[in-house]
Amino acid sequence: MNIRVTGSRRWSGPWNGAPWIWGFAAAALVWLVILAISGQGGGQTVSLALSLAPYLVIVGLGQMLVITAGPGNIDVSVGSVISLAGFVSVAAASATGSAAVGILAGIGVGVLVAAVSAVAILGLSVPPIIATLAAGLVASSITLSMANGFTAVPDPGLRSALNLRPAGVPLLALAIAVLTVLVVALLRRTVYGRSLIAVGQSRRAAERAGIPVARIIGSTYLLSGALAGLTGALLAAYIAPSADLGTRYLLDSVAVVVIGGTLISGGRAVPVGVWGAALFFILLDGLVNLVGWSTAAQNLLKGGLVLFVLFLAGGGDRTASLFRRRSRTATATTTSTGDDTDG
Amino acid sequence: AGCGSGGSGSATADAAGGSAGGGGKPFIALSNGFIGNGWRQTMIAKFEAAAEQAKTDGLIGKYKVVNAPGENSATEQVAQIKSLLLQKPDALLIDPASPTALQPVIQQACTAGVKVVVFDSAIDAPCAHVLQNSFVDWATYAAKPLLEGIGGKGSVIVSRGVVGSQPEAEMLDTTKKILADYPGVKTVATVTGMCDGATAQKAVLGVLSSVPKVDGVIGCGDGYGVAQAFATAGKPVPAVDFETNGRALSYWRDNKIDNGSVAVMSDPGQSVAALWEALDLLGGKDVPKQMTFPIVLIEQKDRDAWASVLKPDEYAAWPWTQELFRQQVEAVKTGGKPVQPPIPSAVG
Amino acid sequence: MAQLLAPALPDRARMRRSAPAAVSAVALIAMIGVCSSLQPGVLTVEGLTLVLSATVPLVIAAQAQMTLMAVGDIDLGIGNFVGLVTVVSATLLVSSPLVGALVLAGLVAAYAVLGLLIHLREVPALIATLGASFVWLGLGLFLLPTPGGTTPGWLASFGAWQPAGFPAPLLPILVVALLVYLLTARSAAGVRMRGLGSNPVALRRAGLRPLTSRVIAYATAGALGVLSGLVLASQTGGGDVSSASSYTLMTVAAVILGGGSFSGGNAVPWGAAIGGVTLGLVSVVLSLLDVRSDMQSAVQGVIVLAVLAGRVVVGKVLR
Amino acid sequence: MHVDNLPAGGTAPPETDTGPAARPPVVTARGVTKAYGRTRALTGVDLEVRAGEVLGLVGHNGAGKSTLMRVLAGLEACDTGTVLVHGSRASAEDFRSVRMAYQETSLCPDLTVAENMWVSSRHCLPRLGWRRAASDAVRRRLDEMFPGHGVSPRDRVEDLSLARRQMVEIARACLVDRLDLLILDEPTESLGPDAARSLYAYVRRLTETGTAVLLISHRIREVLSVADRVAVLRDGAVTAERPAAGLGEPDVLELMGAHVATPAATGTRAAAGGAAARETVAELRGATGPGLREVTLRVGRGEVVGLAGLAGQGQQEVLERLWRPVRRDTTVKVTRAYVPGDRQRSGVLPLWSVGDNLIVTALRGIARRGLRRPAEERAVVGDWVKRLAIRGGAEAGITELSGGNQQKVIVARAFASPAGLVLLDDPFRGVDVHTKTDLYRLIREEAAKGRSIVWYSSENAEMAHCDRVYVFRAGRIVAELTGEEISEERIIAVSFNEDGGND
Ligand SMILES: Nc1ncnc2c1ncn2[C@@H]1O[C@H](COP(=O)(O)OP(=O)(O)OP(=O)(O)O)[C@@H](O)[C@H]1O
Ligand SMILES: Nc1ncnc2c1ncn2[C@@H]1O[C@H](COP(=O)(O)OP(=O)(O)OP(=O)(O)O)[C@@H](O)[C@H]1O
Ligand SMILES: [Mg+2]
Ligand SMILES: [Mg+2]
Repeated sequence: MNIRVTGSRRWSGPWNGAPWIWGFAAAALVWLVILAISGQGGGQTVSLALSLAPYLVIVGLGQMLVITAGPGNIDVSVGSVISLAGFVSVAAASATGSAAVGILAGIGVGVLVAAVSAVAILGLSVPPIIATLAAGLVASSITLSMANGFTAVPDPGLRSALNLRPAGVPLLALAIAVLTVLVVALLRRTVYGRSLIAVGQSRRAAERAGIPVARIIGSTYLLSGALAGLTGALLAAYIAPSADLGTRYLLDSVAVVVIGGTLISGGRAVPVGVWGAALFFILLDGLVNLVGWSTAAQNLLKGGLVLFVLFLAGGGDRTASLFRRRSRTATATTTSTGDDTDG
Repeated sequence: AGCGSGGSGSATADAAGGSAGGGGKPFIALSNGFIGNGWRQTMIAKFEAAAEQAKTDGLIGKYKVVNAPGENSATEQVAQIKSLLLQKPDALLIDPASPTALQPVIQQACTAGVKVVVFDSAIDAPCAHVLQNSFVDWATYAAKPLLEGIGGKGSVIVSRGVVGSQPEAEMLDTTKKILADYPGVKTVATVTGMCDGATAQKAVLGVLSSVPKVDGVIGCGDGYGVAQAFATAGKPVPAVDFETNGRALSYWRDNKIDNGSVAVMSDPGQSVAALWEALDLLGGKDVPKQMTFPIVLIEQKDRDAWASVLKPDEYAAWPWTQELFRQQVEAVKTGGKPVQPPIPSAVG
Repeated sequence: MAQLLAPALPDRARMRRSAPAAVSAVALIAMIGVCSSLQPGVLTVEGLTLVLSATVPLVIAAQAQMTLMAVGDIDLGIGNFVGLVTVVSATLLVSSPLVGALVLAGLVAAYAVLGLLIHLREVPALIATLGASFVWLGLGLFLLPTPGGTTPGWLASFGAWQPAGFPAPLLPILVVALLVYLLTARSAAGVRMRGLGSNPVALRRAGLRPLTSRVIAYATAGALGVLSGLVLASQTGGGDVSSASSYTLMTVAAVILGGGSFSGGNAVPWGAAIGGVTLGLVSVVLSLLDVRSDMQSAVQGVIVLAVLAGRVVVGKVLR
Repeated sequence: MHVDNLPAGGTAPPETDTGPAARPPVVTARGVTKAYGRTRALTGVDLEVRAGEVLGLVGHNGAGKSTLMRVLAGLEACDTGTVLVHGSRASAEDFRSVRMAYQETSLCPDLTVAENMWVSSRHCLPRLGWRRAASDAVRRRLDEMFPGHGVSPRDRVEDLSLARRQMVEIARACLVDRLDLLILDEPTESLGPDAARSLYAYVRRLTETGTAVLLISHRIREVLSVADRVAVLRDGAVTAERPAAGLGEPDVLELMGAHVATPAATGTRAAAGGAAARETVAELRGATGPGLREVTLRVGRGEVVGLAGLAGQGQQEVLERLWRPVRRDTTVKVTRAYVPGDRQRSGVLPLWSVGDNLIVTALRGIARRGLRRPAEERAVVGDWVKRLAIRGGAEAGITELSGGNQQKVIVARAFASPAGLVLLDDPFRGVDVHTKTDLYRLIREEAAKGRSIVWYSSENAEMAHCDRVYVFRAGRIVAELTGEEISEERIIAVSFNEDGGND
């Protein structure tokens, strides 16, 4: 019988029916512009974007699961995890001579870092943004000490596998498409997935419905860590292990999740949308490079577009009246007992 | 640098005994604004090795390395320099996170009587001594051999560095001038590679589908990533400017890329040169305020020698000794030819 | 009255609320203790000035973050915003002071507009400010692609100001905390802001516009961000749009360390100041402690976790 | 004009010589309609509140009472019709003298009591020194209304007990420089009898000074004892207005709708003697802790056990112990399910459909190796939607349902699971009689199938559906009633005797 109103407001845009459409629409738009400017290689542009997008998609899927777990949940350690997993996987692969072991080691190290976050979040009630920040700091320390005098080189077999493009479709993109389908199935068809979505909508209600909330949240962070670790392992083989391999992926992973249509306040995950948003980001980078714009313009464009989509789609009524009512969903979740429609 | 805490014994005791003037051996501190890439790590490792040796040799009493955590954060570095000043070093070497942000704190250090040597970047601090790279040389080495290698004709991509920075402007200027000398060469795209392989890889990949056949990519130490981008796109690797680290050199060697590619980057050994400069300053020697030090150019003929001594993430560094340093100072003073330090042999 | 089984214990409740800040304060004192045992010079006026000065912009930015967290929002753009302000003060403010001042005022207004749009369009502040952070970064890079420029003389001399017998950085820390305290905790406007974070329905019922409260909060945060940027520029003597990028998460951590929460309704200006100084001092301690350079960020992370764990323990005891 | 200078009541002169009917109307509604989208909340209300009277307003859930109040208080504009204050069309200024205390408090939990006063009564506080003025005013008003309230103006609202919050909520409504109409929306729901008595005494004093009071409550008897007149709202319109004198509870219920009848306790209750023989599925042995003192109770298989007493005496703590049996003094041998009363916060999963909401607890049992079996789930959902006649069907979004129907889904969620022990946390607050009757029947049926039920209710009459009832006071069990002993009067008697023993 508390009268507190939870802080975050529910946001149901953009485009309630097909929230993933925005990312793909923006990506298509950028692609057309590229085509118009260069006048050639349209198919190849998509093919190359598809060979870069999967990395962002994997880490984005992990971030999406975390964000789906409800208000306040975010994993800001993904960047550091990617860098660390890159080194660990390359070291493990060259020590054992097996790329598979390397990938598993990368995933494992992601899980370990996420375990630190999860213990802090669940055991010490540290807010997730702080817990994952701290875990990320620890991870980047380990990265730095590993980077010193690091001698192993990425597995050449894995590298050429990542570069395989039968009929212009990157093998990795296909593999990650399968992974995306698995995530969709995880969310729709498993008890864990349903529980996660329930927890994201209302943690209290989920707890009262008999869902083991702590276990669900903990395993979600572990999953995100695993996916970030996988990203690191693949990225290190594709590019090269380096201490700042993952830095760029933190903000982008959050941004693609949101542009992809996943509810930032939790409870609705849109895995397909991550693809659209990732392709949009990759193609945008390409366009900016093609036109020769500076990074300043690139950032202005990125930020401007995020804000534009956000404010255009909005969350509430179109009327900005004096006593603006909350949207329906907002009423249902954020109000309180101070709600006056029901006695 | 597994032993970053280079100092010996209790800091307090040393700080008291180490201050200059009393005939004690000098205390050298190094503040590094960023430790997140291989170049900086090599730079620190070289310094620590040299400083350790200098301590054994009795040239210095104590040294200390402080790296600002996080992403090239000038604010963190300012805080760290301030706390370093509390420990009263005799000389302070700085690889700055930003060419301007440190100016006030450097002034503060000078006022406190600390000899300040800034390296790797030009900085507007009148009281500090500066060791810097020749960006004109860098850009020249990056473009000339490569253009010669592709026979003076064909199409190239220019991968720019940190667009907008003073060095980048200087380098782009030089590149353009050189390109003007090769009318047969067409620039088909200009991308922003940030002098970073991973960034360049993505940037080049982004434009590859929209450009015709590429013969060379003029960059600044991002060739490994550029080569990967071509591999991904299933195109032959053109002439590129490799990083000077073991990974890029081995790749270059192992894939038998023989098309005019070179490796060229600034010299992480500058930290060692800065150490010798600080010692000479403390010793009262006359050293010019501004000096330009040679950059590291690895051509195909020297490639294998370097590749055999470098670890993948270790960058080629000139092995500055006190002797070589003094020769270079002379060369700068007299305007003579810069010293060419020896290329390490596989034995070392 | 029979139904009041467990009469509320306001004093205990008050203690519980101030516990987090107290734990941070203990950590702060412990860190100063460690510093001064390693380096006796720390406890002198010059020592404190050296050690504290770098924390001033962080603390001011933390007050901005605290103001937004009081209305239940969060600002993921403050780091780049502060960076942008340093850029403006190293470029426009020098070339034409009037234009520079107008641009700075415009930036405050931009924050207010951001708050307005966030409110009217009912979008999550987290994402809107994340998007805005790209914009701030882009603007900063546009004005000054790489670090450089020089700050105006008056600003530089403020940075170099050293009164005798008093550690200068303490003054801005205390003055700003006091002003923010007066605004957010004591004034009517503060009641509106915290009311918004606490229960917007109640505000609306009482005929107060939540919109106004949110806009006031954002404008305040923008003004504090500008102040933080100016102080930072006065210390670094130039502009660098990414010089404060770590502030975004650090300010959130500072507010949490100071007893704030994500749910809104609470203003903890003194706590934010303590939390900010604590975090700012970590890197000083690290460099004094001869911590291995690659282990420094790990130590930083562990300290943050330890302080928050201490807070949980104290909270359990006080329950 | 500042609150400090004012007498307790309004400024209208007392008109003791005339009868209530002759007094001037304070607020008049004429043909007021209001629609929310397709929901027609008010369909044409004519109502007059006269100076110095207490008007009771009753009506079933969703009848439009709260909506009407918001319109009368000027919080929302009506679609058609007029609202007159003192006989003239009302401006925003006029509405300042119409004040409303919300049923569930609309205070800001993080603000202090005095700051909350500023939020609602800032017009009559000085610009400078408002904090002190608000503190003094609220302290004085609370002293007047609820002697011995124990609230300090510096307390944060979140630290206050529910009853004290309600006191503050009511006191803040009375803090104005001019009070013409005071609207009390279910004010006594969380107040104890003492406080309720003080409140009604204060209401009387207010009306003596000419202020009108509009009292909304589902407790018909209370309304009848306080009000001068009673108005009945049905489906958005006032269908009856009667003087309270001479009106009985059944009369009012009849006016509210013929279908409404007091749900009688069913005869299906298990024989009292049988209780002891049942196998114990859960028990507390001398449980002590925050809010609980030496509580020993047991629950048998197939038994419906009630937890009664005034609100907040330890009943919810018992439910909490049974829900999460982590301490050694608690044993629960079967799986559990929980039905929260606060459906907005702890019940519905707002983004999901009725079916998804309904099945979420049973999901685990139905699934094989963590994989769902949609066909089986659909069967269960269809079954329950039919059984409880949930309007809208399985595909409707849960938030599109009315409150009562949402509550049905949440109850169904618990019973659709294989749980052996179902915990009910006052789940029928604000649910209309019709729905309640259905759910009472459901509970008995499920108990008969061998499930055990522990049921906390703030409405003592509901306890008549239990086999056994534990009555709580101050964290202790003060009585255990069985079978025929269970009656509202008996429970009230036990809850209140030795009154004043605590606090
Ligand atoms: N803000 C709103 N938006 C949409 N519909 C509303 C709103 N407020 C009320 N309604 C609807 O108007 C009708 C009347 O609601 P109201 O709250 O006035 O009922 P009530 O008589 O107060 O019921 P209770 O006894 O449950 O408090 C209901 O159907 C309700 O759902
Ligand atoms: N906030 C709201 N916005 C829009 N429509 C609403 C809102 N609340 C309720 N409604 C609509 O009004 C209808 C009636 O809702 P309400 O909860 O008042 O019903 P009710 O009469 O109290 O029913 P019950 O007796 O089952 O509780 C619902 O069907 C719902 O669709
Ligand atoms: Mg109502
Ligand atoms: Mg209802």
